[in-house]
Amino acid sequence: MKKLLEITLGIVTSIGGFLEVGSLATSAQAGAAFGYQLIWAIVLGTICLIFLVEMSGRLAAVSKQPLAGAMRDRFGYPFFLIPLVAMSLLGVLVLASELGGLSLALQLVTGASFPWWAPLGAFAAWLLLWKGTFSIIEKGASLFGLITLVFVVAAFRLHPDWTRAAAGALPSMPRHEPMRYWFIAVSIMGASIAPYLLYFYSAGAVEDKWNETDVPVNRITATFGMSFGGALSVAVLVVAALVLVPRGIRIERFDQIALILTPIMGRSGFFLFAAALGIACFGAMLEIALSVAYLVSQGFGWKWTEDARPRDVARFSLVYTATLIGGAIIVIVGVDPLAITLMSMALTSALLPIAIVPFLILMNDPHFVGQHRNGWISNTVVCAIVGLAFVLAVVSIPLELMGS
Amino acid sequence: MGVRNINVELLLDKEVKDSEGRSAGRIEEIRARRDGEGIIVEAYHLGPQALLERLAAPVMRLSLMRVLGLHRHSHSLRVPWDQLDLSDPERPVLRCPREELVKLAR
Amino acid sequence: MEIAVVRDLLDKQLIDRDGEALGRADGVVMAYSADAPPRIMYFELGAQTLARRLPRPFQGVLAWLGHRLSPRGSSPYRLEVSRIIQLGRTIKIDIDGTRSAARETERWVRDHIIGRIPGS
Amino acid sequence: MLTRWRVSCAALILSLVACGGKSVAEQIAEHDRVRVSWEQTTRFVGAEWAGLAIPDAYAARTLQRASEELRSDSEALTKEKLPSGDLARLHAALSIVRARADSLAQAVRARDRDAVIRMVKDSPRANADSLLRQAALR
Repeated sequence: MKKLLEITLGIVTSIGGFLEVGSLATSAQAGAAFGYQLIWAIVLGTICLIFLVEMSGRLAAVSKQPLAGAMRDRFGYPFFLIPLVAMSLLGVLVLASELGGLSLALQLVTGASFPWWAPLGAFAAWLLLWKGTFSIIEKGASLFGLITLVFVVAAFRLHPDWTRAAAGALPSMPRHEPMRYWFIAVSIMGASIAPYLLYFYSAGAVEDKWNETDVPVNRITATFGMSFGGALSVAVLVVAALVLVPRGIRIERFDQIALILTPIMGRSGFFLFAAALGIACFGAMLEIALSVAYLVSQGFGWKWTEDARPRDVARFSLVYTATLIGGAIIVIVGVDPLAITLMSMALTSALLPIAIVPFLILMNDPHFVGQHRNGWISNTVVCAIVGLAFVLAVVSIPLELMGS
Repeated sequence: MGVRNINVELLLDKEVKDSEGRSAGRIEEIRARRDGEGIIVEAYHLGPQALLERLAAPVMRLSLMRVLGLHRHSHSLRVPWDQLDLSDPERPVLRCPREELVKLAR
Repeated sequence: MEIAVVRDLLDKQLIDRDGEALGRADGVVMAYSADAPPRIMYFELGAQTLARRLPRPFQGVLAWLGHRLSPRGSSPYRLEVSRIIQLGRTIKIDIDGTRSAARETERWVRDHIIGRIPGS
Repeated sequence: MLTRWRVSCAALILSLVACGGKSVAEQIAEHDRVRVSWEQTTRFVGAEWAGLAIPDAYAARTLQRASEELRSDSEALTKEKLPSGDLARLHAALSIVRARADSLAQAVRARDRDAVIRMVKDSPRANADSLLRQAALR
């Protein structure tokens, strides 16, 4: 009974925490531009994420080591520096796009176009990290995050043609605008396979003191939680397809996405969208700032935990503070939020091998995970999807930059 | 000759020449034994040579062997502590020809 | 007991006798002489030790950064391996970490930055 | 072996670059898509505002954004090498849509619901059927 509750809670947490500005914007854009045709990118990304999340939980449960610490242990400092630098910079960039989403949500709700939303949002996130504990942040963000289920409700109310949607789950060649098609596909995969989630998840497992008995529970919660989470992204794509395609509206700017729920739910749809966007982005900001702090602190062997007073983990607190400031500066400088979101998601895809290949080697090393090593299925699936995302990213990012 | 301190981490991936000036491999692990409170070095393990060197960037090369776990495979040589001359840590030299070393089986 | 220095000592998490983090084994120092087996003497921690492990072009930049950012300059801090209490996933050292120089940067950040922010 | 690898790399890059340059037809199609997208966005915003589904501030700002985007697209147009006939057609179409966006924005700011409803009714509707078919939704 207790196990069942634990599993349910784990799944609910993953669902509530799944959607963030990256998956929301990329799915909506895919739906508006290509109908159901890009559902396969969400499916592939989610499958890969299921394996990776399961792996990072298993690593933490078996070796009592979070991912970042294990990487430094296994590969040594010089090599560790590569994923450290790449993932920290990427973290700041992704955080900026979440902050952009949060600012937009605040602007939608209040009607005020206010340049100070970004620093205010960053400050609110910082305050929660400063005062909160790990479980408050994790549980709170995902509980409020359940509001994103509104997209599933909306998708069902539109009565989509599910057989056509299912056909979109199979990869196909673009019928028009090939460059845009592949670039959005790459961004979707980057948004789904968010590497920062892995540092967050494994550090959380260590904070919650998992052990080997948690391995089966972890497997179930990762599988179902991430699958349902992926279904949320699919719901966003379906709603965007059915609302925007018949009108010929493409998503050029963030503001346009705000309209996707109003034909279904009227005025409350507008505010539900804003609330879902704001909460999802805010939760993701907390997770990203913590992930960067975990990555750096564990890599350098500093004391780290979200459950102590900031002065007792001074350097850890310094890192998340700096990450939030960095993200806020990017938003204040005034880069277009949609552009930065798409670009940071595509960049994530391009940088995936740096984070994932060492992780895979770790998960095959009996010295770390003993008998809980990866099977050939997880190795093959993760390699194939990460490889595909990488190749598509390397090809499509330069083309997108040249084209725009 | 006196005692000098050597940073082990800087020996890693240094190329070792044998007594006849030929390359014998790169230092990739140091085997030691706990002896009371002290830790005493028994042997150095040399890994395979320069396979991927030209392909990878310098940072990559530093730890590529560790990353790929190549040192687990054959072609590794075991050098007893008294056969490696570290009087110049930048240029480690074997006191014997490389044929006299034992191949590590794995 | 067999020890693989790179696998079991280098880059490992060091903790004090209360289990609190001290840092990582950024370097390992051995005493070498021509006629006796070399002995592993110290763990080395610090920005300078880390900087030296990088390819040359990066070394200068990092050493400078470490020098500017670290309150003690960049001279490395050493912990004797004879004080190891426990060897494993982490390495436990028999010292009192609260006053150890290994945590000097942590204390500096606490006293000069984090501690000055209200609510810390 | 190595040369063959290089040749195929070069071929791949060449074909990518070739794909990267857009043909005239593609350029025109892209401008048409952008214009239609913003035209329909203004129509959508107008209709939803008239139906009380979205707040005034959001509606006004999005209409203004539409006008700005249309202007920047027509600026981009002047820098491109297109046949003069197409250029003139695209410019004319853009300025019509932009004028409509501006008057919609004005009506929204004036809270003139009747005017907005009238303008939405007068503005062309997207050909939903062909769009849906194109996106394989129907």
